[in-house]
Formats: sequence, structure tokens, C-alpha cells
Amino acid sequence: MAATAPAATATAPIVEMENISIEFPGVKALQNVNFRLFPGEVHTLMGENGAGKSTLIKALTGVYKIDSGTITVAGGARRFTGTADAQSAGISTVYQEVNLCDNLTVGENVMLGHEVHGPFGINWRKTHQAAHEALERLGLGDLDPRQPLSTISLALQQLVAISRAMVTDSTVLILDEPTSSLDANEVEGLFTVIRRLRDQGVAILFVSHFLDQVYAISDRLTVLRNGEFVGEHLTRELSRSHLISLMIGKDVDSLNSLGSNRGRTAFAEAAPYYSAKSLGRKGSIEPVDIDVHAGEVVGLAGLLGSGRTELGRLIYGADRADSGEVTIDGAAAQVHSPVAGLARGIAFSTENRRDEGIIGDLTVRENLILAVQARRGWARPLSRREQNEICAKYLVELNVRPADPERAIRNLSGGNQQKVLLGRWLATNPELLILDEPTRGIDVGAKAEIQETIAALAEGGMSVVFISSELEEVVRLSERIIVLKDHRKIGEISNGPSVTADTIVDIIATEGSSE
Amino acid sequence: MSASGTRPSAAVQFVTRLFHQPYVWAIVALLLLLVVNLTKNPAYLGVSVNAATGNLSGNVIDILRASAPIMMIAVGMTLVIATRGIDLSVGSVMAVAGAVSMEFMNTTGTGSFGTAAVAVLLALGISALLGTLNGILVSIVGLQPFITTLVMMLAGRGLAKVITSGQNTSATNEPFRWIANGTVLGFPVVFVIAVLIVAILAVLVRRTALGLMIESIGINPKAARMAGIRPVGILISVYIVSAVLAGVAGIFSTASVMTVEVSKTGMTAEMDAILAVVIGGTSLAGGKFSLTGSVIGALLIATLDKTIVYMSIPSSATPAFKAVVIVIICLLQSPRVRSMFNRRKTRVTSTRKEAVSA
Amino acid sequence: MTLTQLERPAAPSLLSRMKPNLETLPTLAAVAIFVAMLIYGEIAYGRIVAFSTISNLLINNAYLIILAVGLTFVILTGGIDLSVGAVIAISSLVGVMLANAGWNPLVVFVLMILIGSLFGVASGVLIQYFNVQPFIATLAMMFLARGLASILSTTPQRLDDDSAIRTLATPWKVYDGPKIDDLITTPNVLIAALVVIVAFFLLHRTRFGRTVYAIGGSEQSALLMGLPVVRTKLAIYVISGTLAGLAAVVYTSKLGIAQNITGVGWELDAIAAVIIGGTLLTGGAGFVLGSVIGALVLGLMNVLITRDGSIPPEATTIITGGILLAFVLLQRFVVSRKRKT
Amino acid sequence: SSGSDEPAASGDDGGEVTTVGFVAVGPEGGWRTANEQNIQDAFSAENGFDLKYAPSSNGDQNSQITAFTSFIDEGVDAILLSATEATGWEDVLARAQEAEIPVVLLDRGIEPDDESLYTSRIAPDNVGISASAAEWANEQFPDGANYVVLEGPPGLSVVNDRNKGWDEAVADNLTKLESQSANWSTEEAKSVFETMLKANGNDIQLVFAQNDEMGLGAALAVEEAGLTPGTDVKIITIDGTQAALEALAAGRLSFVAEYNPLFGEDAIEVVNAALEGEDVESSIVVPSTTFDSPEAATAALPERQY
Ligand SMILES: Nc1ncnc2c1ncn2[C@@H]1O[C@H](COP(=O)(O)OP(=O)(O)OP(=O)(O)O)[C@@H](O)[C@H]1O
Ligand SMILES: Nc1ncnc2c1ncn2[C@@H]1O[C@H](COP(=O)(O)OP(=O)(O)OP(=O)(O)O)[C@@H](O)[C@H]1O
Ligand SMILES: [Mg+2]
Ligand SMILES: [Mg+2]
Repeated sequence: MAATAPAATATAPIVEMENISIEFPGVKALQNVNFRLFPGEVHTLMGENGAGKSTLIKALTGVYKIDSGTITVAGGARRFTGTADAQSAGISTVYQEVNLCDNLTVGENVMLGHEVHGPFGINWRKTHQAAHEALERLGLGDLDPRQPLSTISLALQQLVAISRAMVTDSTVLILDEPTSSLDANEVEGLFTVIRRLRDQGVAILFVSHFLDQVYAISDRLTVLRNGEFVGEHLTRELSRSHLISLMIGKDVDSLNSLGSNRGRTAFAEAAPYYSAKSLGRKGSIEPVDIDVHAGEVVGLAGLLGSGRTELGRLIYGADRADSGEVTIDGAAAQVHSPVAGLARGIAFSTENRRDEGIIGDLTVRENLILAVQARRGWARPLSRREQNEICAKYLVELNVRPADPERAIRNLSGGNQQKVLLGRWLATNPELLILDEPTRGIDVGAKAEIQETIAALAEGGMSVVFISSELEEVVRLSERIIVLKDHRKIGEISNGPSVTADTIVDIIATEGSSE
Repeated sequence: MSASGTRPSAAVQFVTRLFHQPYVWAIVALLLLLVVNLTKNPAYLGVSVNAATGNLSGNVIDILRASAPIMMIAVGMTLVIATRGIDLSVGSVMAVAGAVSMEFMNTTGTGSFGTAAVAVLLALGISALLGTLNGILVSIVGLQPFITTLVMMLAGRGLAKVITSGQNTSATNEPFRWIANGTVLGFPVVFVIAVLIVAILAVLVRRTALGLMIESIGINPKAARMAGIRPVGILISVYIVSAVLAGVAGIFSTASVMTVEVSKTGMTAEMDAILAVVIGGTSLAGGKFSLTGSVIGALLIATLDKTIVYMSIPSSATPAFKAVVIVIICLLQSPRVRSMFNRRKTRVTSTRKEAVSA
Repeated sequence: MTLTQLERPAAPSLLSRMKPNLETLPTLAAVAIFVAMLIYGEIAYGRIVAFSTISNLLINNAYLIILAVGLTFVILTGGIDLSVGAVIAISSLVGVMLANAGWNPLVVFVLMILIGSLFGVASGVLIQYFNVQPFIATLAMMFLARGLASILSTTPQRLDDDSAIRTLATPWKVYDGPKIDDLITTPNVLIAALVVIVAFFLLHRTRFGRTVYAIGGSEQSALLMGLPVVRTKLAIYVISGTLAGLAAVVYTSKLGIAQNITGVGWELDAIAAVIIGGTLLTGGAGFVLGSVIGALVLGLMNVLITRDGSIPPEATTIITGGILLAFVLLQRFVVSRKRKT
Repeated sequence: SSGSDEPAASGDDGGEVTTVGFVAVGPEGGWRTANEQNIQDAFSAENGFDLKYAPSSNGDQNSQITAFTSFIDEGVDAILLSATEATGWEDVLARAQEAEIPVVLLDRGIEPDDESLYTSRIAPDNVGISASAAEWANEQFPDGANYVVLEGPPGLSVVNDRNKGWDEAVADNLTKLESQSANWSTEEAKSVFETMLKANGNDIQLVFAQNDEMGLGAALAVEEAGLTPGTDVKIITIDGTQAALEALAAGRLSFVAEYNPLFGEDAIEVVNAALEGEDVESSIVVPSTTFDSPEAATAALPERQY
């Protein structure tokens, strides 16, 4: 592999991994991968879903045992036995899925293992104070450290996890897709902190599928493909298209081609397929009117915690609405449970794939067919042939890797789990598809494909509610955009050539100041 | 050599597949126990026709018969455990079922087939009722399964005593007695019934989507709900099945002596059942389950109990002996020990069995 | 200006911090029900809120409190320990036999506790290094402990009258009431109180305690957060075993005998106490003080049933079960009411 | 602290109701049910008693101690104690004494047997009864025989007593093949004995079952094995419940030693005497009979109350 070796840096690498190989039954997750990380740099790991990024991180921190290769940290050969071990060597890690304890408070989560002690054991006042400071650094000064973690949204949890990694003065900070649930402002806040740490000499390893972010923050990148080392480059010397071709292994220029099928205003005249009047739930979202026409994509936009997820859950029946009237296809409908939602042809793909999405021990096949099977009822099992057909269709369509239906889903990479979950809902052929952060953790190539799929489905008559923290994505896909703020609907705009992400940001900002 | 190369490979394949089953060590342990018995008497496994009764007789037959009630509760327990629950009340339900049937046959006094049939139906009916109660408390009210079924264990035992007014009620009814003591084609009726019930259940669970749904609920209840599975119905059914099977076990064990012993019947049976389930490879944390494994576990426990008597292990040493056997089986099943056998390192340094997800 | 509009919770006032939250609620409910039981008992049967009754409630349940404290640790991590009852049998048998053989009482005291620790270590190793499920590992230890006790002796072993261990049960009259209505305590009760205090400190004021809660919340997260999961899980089984050993000392000193059949079913009592006290069996939520209340509730329940005295023999377990059920239902009701608002 | 104020209802004035606390074992089998029912019937309201019945939870001694102290705290007039275990009662009995509450032991004695701690003990004699069973066995098998013992859970006082009586009296030429616990249960006894028969090639002539239930289970196993109870295998049981006598009458059992549960009347006498301050004998042995033939059983059956 002809890796363009960057100019030798003056300092020695703090982490150096050489010829790392890890094999899981049936998968060579890493093969002879080289990686080095210098103090005072932000180094991005790039690669498609399943390329081996998370595995490399886990290999470094000792969560997985490596089959061969050497790991050198600060000049000495190391084999960590686990996160704790790595931590004591100055390596803080935020793994891909949020790994916090939701039975504890925000502050306890931030400070677990680093509590401030006084003469009578832990000094809780000081500990919470320290937690507050750590949160404040990420712009979370408003978050009450005494609040239970379970009451904050997944995105905030992601930020809390990052705060936690920053409590200790570590020399290496590893962030595996820290921005997957964050919106632009949070990302900017995070980057400010990352830059400050970098300038203090901390080595930062970063994973993201957002090219903009990668180019905004990273100094150097290492590209992996199918578990193999492709190359190490200085970010500024590598063009986007070159990077993508390195990742995918072939030249691609059709990526951002998805244009605008937006602004087809014909919908306004037709009766909506789904219509809710003052749909709301106390303490969760104030009554909202929402119409979705057949073949229409309605985007929900808003900032973190604005109530997009909540609204989606209400429509699906995952939470019980306590106000509102719903008509589906012209008939009044009661959707008070997921079962009812599914029966009415609604599908809801959750943002929280680990806790509410995947059934970890089951196979990819079983996970894929689960919703279809649930709708048919237990007594009418899908035949093996039908199951295989569904698998064949969606594993290929969504490009799940490895495309092995009999693998336990928990052994798939994060992005591939997300694809399987999407497949689960697409397989039910829903009339109304609610997608909450469907492209979370999905690589650039696959993201474009998924967006295309959604557009095509809408073209085919499916109604779609699309929730994403990536405003560009919302704008690109939706015909209409509902803007939420503080658990309220503050506006609704029809998409058109003049609408951009900034339009929405403006709406949110003006609404905020007008109060 | 090369000509016959294909045939053994099929056999080898079968054996390797078998060796990937979680209950393979239970089978090994079962065989070992039989070997232990053989050392005492080489004719241990012999089965002969008893001249006086005309039935097949032998230690193996005894084991099959003794395993039937354990098999029933273990299989029911498997389903409950698969949903992340536990059913501590099975022993008490056994006593209730036994009490109802004995009391009924004792008061009606006729030894007819009809009486026996009604007694069985009554027993199963009341068991189902208790199971429903468990299920409702767990699924609708949302109590923890452990405490719910603990309450039912206490109350059920009391109920059995109320039914017989604290007496050990006996009855005479030949058809009923036949269930536990009769034979068909030389095999004990109880065993045949038990195997039939397990087979029906296995078909019900594995040939429909029930098994998948039960496992989903056990692995990730939130996600299962979001995927449109109705947990309430399934949970209630599972507790009912467990209780009804406990009722069957109660009939088996009271029919064998035609007496219900209100404070003895089914005592600590829940422990046997749970052990059988775990030995059979189903995790108490819920999720994936194996009915076959539980059946093997039940056979193992019956064999263990019989071995203890056969080898004349003193009563006072019995628990220690049991403990040693359990520990050995658990050790054999553990990935750490297995990997020493396989010479293949486990990948994950964390001792948790499941890989740490991405 | 930043656009970040995080949910802004009202600044936590002192009042809101005092308000029962979801975690403390079940425990508070347990306290409330305990008080209600006391009042009901006093009205219905009399002599419940009396020095002697309360003293005896504590003296008779000191061992159970200690067991429940140990199990609280285990259950908080989502585990379970079924061996404690049997550990009491073996530990007290060995203890009494050694004491009678003339061993130094202090050495015997320590040995009895260490026997408990030993079984805890065995459970912990099975669970942590061999992936045996806690239920099964501790069940095996229960059989083993019971079996070893039976092998040791099936006849009761009586502690010599002059044995120093008996002093742990010396009644100290704190307040001399009329006739036998005295406020009494024993060193055993103080031991139990000390255990509770230490446990409370450990759980709420040390990293170890926080790790226990974290493991109960999500073991995998705790592992990936870099917490010492292995060490902690081992430690909690050792704690549970050790406390079972201590409970053996307490119980033996009170009764003056040791027997292989002592402690049958006590693990279920202790588990019930923990659950009544508001600890979730799935782990992660609960309080050691709740478990103490749980143990006292169980003890008081038995006293009330005895005081009533008119319960038909067949119905006693039904009533015990019924009260337990009423208890958890009430708790469940209170908690779900709270959760809705 | 034993003050001068008397308990509210001391037994001496006849019109008052006497409150008696009964620390019992609870239903566990035929014999126990009969015994405790008999006590409850005897201490009835008509006879001027208010009996408070406190069964143990599964025979746990600690629950009995809790009940006992609760009765003291409550200030009952007298306590009946049917202990599950003989040892460990000194402290609570001393407290009862301090509270001036007479205690009558039913069935089980205490160890060490400090007669100053209780008023009287009313019980059949476990050791004597099993010794009489052993003597019958000695007579039946003058030329020796192989026998097995089916005992209760190892460690219980009853089990130890019944083993003691038997072992002391049984002749040397009777060979004990083994002794196994069948937990007092018919079902377990059947299962255990069927295996014992197989393990010993049916070469067992005698079974000493420590209660009726286990004896009946053994009889079933004998029949199952195609042998005849009474001729091929003789079975001895203790307790003398109706079911056992019926089996004896039918020839399925060979010897039943009664452990007489009916001593409620004796208990009343003792309690009344104690409350009136009279002297009571410290040990009252309840007479028990033995049944060694079908005829004896048939004769006794019509009057069997339990
Ligand atoms: N515990 C495991 N057992 C088996 N296979 C695994 C395991 N963990 C990861 N893999 C496999 O290793 C490969 C690399 O996965 P990894 O999670 O490192 O991908 P990734 O680059 O982080 O992808 P993503 O961008 O989707 O997070 C995948 O094919 C995955 O299926
Ligand atoms: N499981 C929960 N329990 C209680 N409250 C919750 C829960 N999840 C979210 N909330 C509350 O609801 C608010 C809105 O969260 P929601 O997830 O709907 O926001 P969102 O607009 O979807 O943003 P994002 O998901 O990107 O954070 C959160 O800020 C939080 O206070
Ligand atoms: Mg990843
Ligand atoms: Mg959201």
C-alpha cells in the first residue's frame, strides 16, 4: 500500500500501533493496521461502516485482545487489559454508543471514578461542583448535575459522556463518533474544546462520518477499508473526493448529486394521509398540528431537546398522547401503542438504536423481520423462505456489511446496525414512516444511498416524517419542514429553492428572541 | 480411507454441531454420572421385564420416571426465564394441583376414569388461574417477577393446605394412579406424557413466532415493544404455561403415591427447575433459550438424585455432593475453561460472555 | 450569543432536593408502611409500641438486618446471593466446635467471619472468572455450605455457658421500664447498627459504592467507563459472605447453639427484606437503610401475626404472602403515581 | 425488674379468660396436624381459654423464638411451646420466668434439660418408641436380616432421637445397609427406596421408616418392584396415623409404633395447675402403644381420631 507518509513530525508519537490484526469468527476486522498519534494533533480515523474504526479503538484500549501487532504508548510497549487500564495510562475514551449509567445522575456519571473526596468520603457538593465545571466547558452549564441521566435526551447524554472523558487530564482523548447526534451548535462547541485541548498538547483521536467536520477539525487522517490500512495523510493535502475514493476503494463523483425533489406544492390541495390536531402530551410536548400527505416528506427541525423525538414517538404511539385527534387516511384513529401504530401502517425508527432498536443477541435476520412478524402476529410465522427474501432484499439494498443474516446483530458495526434497523421498518411497507436520526453513524456513501432510498419511497407514495440534527439533510429531503423549539411547534415552512439551513436557524433564533 | 472420507465428515459435522450446543456439557455430565453408577454395578443400565408386574424395570426406567415432573417445571421455567422473569411458585403450584385432584377424588370416592379426568382438569384449571395471577401482576401491574412469584410460592403452599385442611389427603383411583405408575410400550406413562408435552410446546414455540417474540422481550424489552410486540399477552401466557406445566408435574408426583403431602409435594422444586434450565444453557438474564437443553438438564438432575441414593452417599453429604457436581458442570460450561480445551483464545478480555457492542 | 437552548431546569432549591425523588420513594413508602404497621398493631393488639417489643424486634432481627445489608450490595449490582443461610450454618457450627475445643474466642470470632468471606470469594470467583450466573454459583455454594455443615455434625452443638462469644448477646438495659417492659439492647444490635452505618458510608461516600450502583445500572457501561468492575463484583460477594459470617456470630451468640439446619430459607427472608426496602432486583437502585426497614417490616409482620393468634394454621403463609403482596403493590402504586406526574 | 404488678388476667380467678400463647410447629404432616388441632380444640373458649396460635415458618426455630418473645412482651398468662428444635431455648425461657409466665413444653424437650426453666414437659417418648420398634425387629429376625433406615432431614432432634432409640436397642445380627433421608415424604421415600432395592439386589428384609409417610412410600416401592410388603420386606413406621393403621390392617406395613399426639387435656390440667401455683410434675410421658399385627390395627381403627 502506497501510503503517502506525511513529513516526519518533530515530536515522537504518543501512540503507535503497528501491524495490528484482530479476527472475529468469520470476520477479519483488522489486518496489519498501522496507526500513530502525535501529541497536539487531531487525528481522524476514516472509513466506511464496518471498516474497523471502532475495533481499532477497542484494540488500543484493551477492550479487545489483539491477535498480533504491537502497541506503543509514550515510548513503551503496552497491552492494556481494559478501559480502566488505558485510563490510568492517560488515555480517555468515549466509545461509539453512549456508555453511561442511566440510574445515576448526570453529575455522578461525569465524575464516576473521579469523585472528589473529603474527610468523610466523597464530598458530594464538591463533586457536583466539579461535574458542573466539566459540563460547562462543553457549554452545558445549564444542565443540573443532580438531574437523573435518564431524563435527558440522547444527544445530551452524548455530550455528558464527552464531559466525562475530559474530567481527567489525559494525554490521549479518543472520541468515537461523538457528533453523531449533535447539531451544528453543539458540534461547534465541542470543536472549540477539542482545539483548546489540542493546543495544550493532548493527542486527540476522532471518528466521524461528516466530512465537513473532519475537514474543520482534523490535522491528519488515517483511512481504513475492510479492516485494512489504506493510508495516513495530512488533512489539508487530501481533497474530499480523493478521501472518499480512498475510503470506498473506487472513484466516486456522484455522491452529492441528490438534488431537490423538494417544493412539490401539489400536496397542499390533496387531503393529508396522516393528520393530527393538537397532538400533545403533558411534560413532553405541547399540542402540535401536523399533516403528512401521501408521498410527502415532512421534516422536523429543531435544536437538541426541542421535542422532535417526542413528537415522532407520539405519532407512532410509543408514548401515549393525552390530547389531540388523529385521522389516518380520512378515518379517525387511536394510536396509543406501538402495536396500534404498526397496525395502522406507521413505522418508527428510533434514534436510540442500542436501547430501543436492536435486539442484540438475535441474528440480523431475526432483527430484520421482527416488525413484519409482530404485525402478522405470532401465529402466522414468516416462512424461512420469506425471511430469506426480506434479508436478501434489504441487506443488499442497504449495503449491510457483512451481509450475513445469521450473525448476531450486536457484532455488527454501529452503522451497519442502523442499516438493519432501517431495513426492519422498510420491510413493513409502511404508509407512514417516521425516521428519527436515520443516518446516525452512517458513512458518507451509504448516507447518500439512504437519502435516495427515502426520496424514492416518497416518490412511490409513502409518507415520511424525517427527523435529523443535520439541518442540511432535512432541507434536502423534505417538502415541508416543521420547526420545533422548547417542546412547541414554532413554525412550518414549505421547502423551496430559497430555503436553506440558515432559514431554519433564523426561525429558531427570532422566535427565541421574540419571547 | 479416502473412499469413506465423505461419510465420517457428516458424522463429524454432527458432532461439531453438537459441541456448539450449550448443553453439551450437561450430556457429558449425564454420561459421567451413569459411568459412576456402572462402577458400582456393571449391570446398572440393564433393563428387564419384571416377572411379577410385567413392566419394564431398571434404573434407567426409574430415572426417566423421576425426570418427568422436573422436566415439566423446567420447560415452563425456561420460557419464563427467557422473558427475563423467574417463577419461584412452581413447587407450590404443584402442591395446589395435587391437593385439588386428591381432594376431589377423595370426596367423590369413585375410582372411575371420569373422576380422574375431572380431577386432572380441575388441577390444571386452578394452576392456570394461579399462573394468570402471576402473569397479570408481572406484566400489567409491573411487579418484579421474583417477588411476585415468591408471594405466590407462599400463598400457594397455604392454599394447598387450606384445600386439604392441612391433611395429607390420599385417594384411590386407578386411572389417575396409572398416569404416574403405568407404562405404555414398556415406557413409563409419565415420561411419555412429558415428552409429548415438551414436543407440542416446542412446536408451538419454534414453529410459530412465539419463540422469537419471547426471546426479543427477554433480550431488550424496550426494543421489542417498539418493534410492535405485545409484551403483556406473551408474558401472561408464559406464566400460565409455567403454572399449568407445574400443575402437570403436581399430578405426576401426587399420582405416583396417590397422596398429596401439602408441605412436601413440590418443595424446593423451583430450585431443581432453575438448575435444569441453567444447566441446559439458558441464561437467567433472559433471551435465547433451549427447551432441549432444559430437558437434558432435568434428566441430569433426576440422574443425580438417583445416583446419590444408588451410590449410598450419606444423606448428610448429599448437598455437598450436589454442589460439587453443579460446580463442575458450570466450570465446564464456562468460556474460560472451554477455551483451555479448544486451545483457542477468547477474543474479549472482558469476562462478560457477550461482546461489548460497538 | 449561542443558540444552544438546552432544557433549563429550575435551579434546584433546597426544598426540591428534599422532595422524594423516584429512587427514594419506594424506600420512603417502606418507612411509611412500617410506621402504619406499628400504629395498627398498637391499636389492634396493644403493647406494640412498647420498649420490650421494639427492643426484641431489634434483638431478634439483628442477624437478618446484617444479612439484608450484605444482600443489598449484591442486589444493587443486579446479582443475588442464595448461600447466606447455609453459610450461617457452617460458620456457626465450626465456630461453636472450635470455641468448645478451647480456642481463643477472638480467634473464633474472626474465623467465623472469615468462613463467610471464603464462601463469598468462591461465589465471586465462579461468577467473575468462570461466568457462572450468580443464582447458580451461590446456589452451589449454598449446597456446599449446607453439605459441609451436615458432614461436620448433624447434632446441635452447644456453646459452653461460659463462652465469651455469649457476651455478645448480653442484654444491656438502657432504660428500666416496669416489669419486663425495658428498653434493652445487646452488643449484637450494636454490631448490626455499625454494619448499617459502614455499609451506608461505603455505598454513598466511596468510589466503591458508586461503582456498585454503576454496575447495577449497566455493567457494560461501567466497564467501558473504566470502572473496576471485576474487583468490585468480587468484593460484593465477599462482603455478602463476610456479613453472613458475622450474622452467624450474632445468631450463635444469641441462641448459644449451632446446627446444620440453621438458616434454611433465610436467604429468601433477606432478599424479601431488601426488596421491601425498595431495592430493585434488577440492580442499580436502592438503599441500605431501606433494607433495614425491610428486615424490620418482616420481623414486625411476624409479631403482628403472632399477636393476632387467631390465624388458622393453613392460612399463615397465605397471610404472609398477602401482606408482602399488599406491600409491593402499595409501593408500586405510589411509585407509578409519582412517575406519571 | 419483676415488679409487683400482676399480669392483667392471672389464672387464679376462675371467671376470667386465660390467654395462652401456643408456639407451634405448623402443619407439616398427619401427626402434627392432629396434635396441634387437639391442643387448639382443648384450649377452647368454652373451657375458658383464649389460645393464640403461632405456627413457625417452615419449622424455622428463629420464627418460634420471635413468637415466643412476642408472647412474653404481650404478657400472656401461659405459653405452650412445641419446639422444632431442642436446643437454644435457655435465654427466652429465662425471660419468660422473669415475666412470671409459666411455660409448658409440648412434645419436644429442651437441651440441656434444665427443669427449672419450665413448668412441665408433656410428650411421648421418642427414644423409647423407636427402641420398642427395634425390639420388635429383633424378635422378628432372630437369625438376622438386612435393613435400611429412612430418616427425616439430617440434624433434626426427632431424627436424632429416633435414631438413638433404634440404634441402642437393635440387635447386632441385623445389618444396617444404609440410611437415607427421605424428608418425611411418601413420594421421596418411594423414589429413594426403589433405588435402594435396585442397589442392593432386592436383598432388604426390613425398613425402619421414621414416620408413617415414608413407610407408606417404601411400601409402594416394594409393590412396584413386584415384591410383597410384609413377607418380602417388612416395614416399621412411627407415628400411628390412620393411614398407617389402615396399611397395617391391609398387611402393607408390619409394625406401627404410635407417637400419641393427643395430650391437649393433659396440657390444660398442667396449665391450670401452674396458674394456681400448684406443683406439677416436671415430666409427663404420654402413653403410646404399638401395633404389631393387622388385627391390632383393625381393632384400633374405628377409634382413631387422626
Ligand atoms: N464483537 C464482535 N464480534 C464479531 N464481529 C465484530 C465484533 N465487533 C466488530 N465486529 C466486526 O468487525 C468489523 C469492524 O467493525 P467496527 O465496529 O470496527 O466498524 P466501524 O469502522 O467502527 O464502523 P461504523 O462506522 O459503522 O461504526 C465489522 O465487520 C463488525 O461486524
Ligand atoms: N426518556 C426520557 N424520559 C424523560 N424525559 C426525556 C426522555 N427523553 C427525553 N426527555 C426530555 O425531552 C426533551 C426533548 O427530547 P427529545 O429527544 O425529544 O429532543 P429532540 O428534539 O429529539 O432532540 P435530540 O433527540 O436530538 O436530543 C429532552 O430534553 C428531555 O428533557
Ligand atoms: Mg464504529
Ligand atoms: Mg431526538
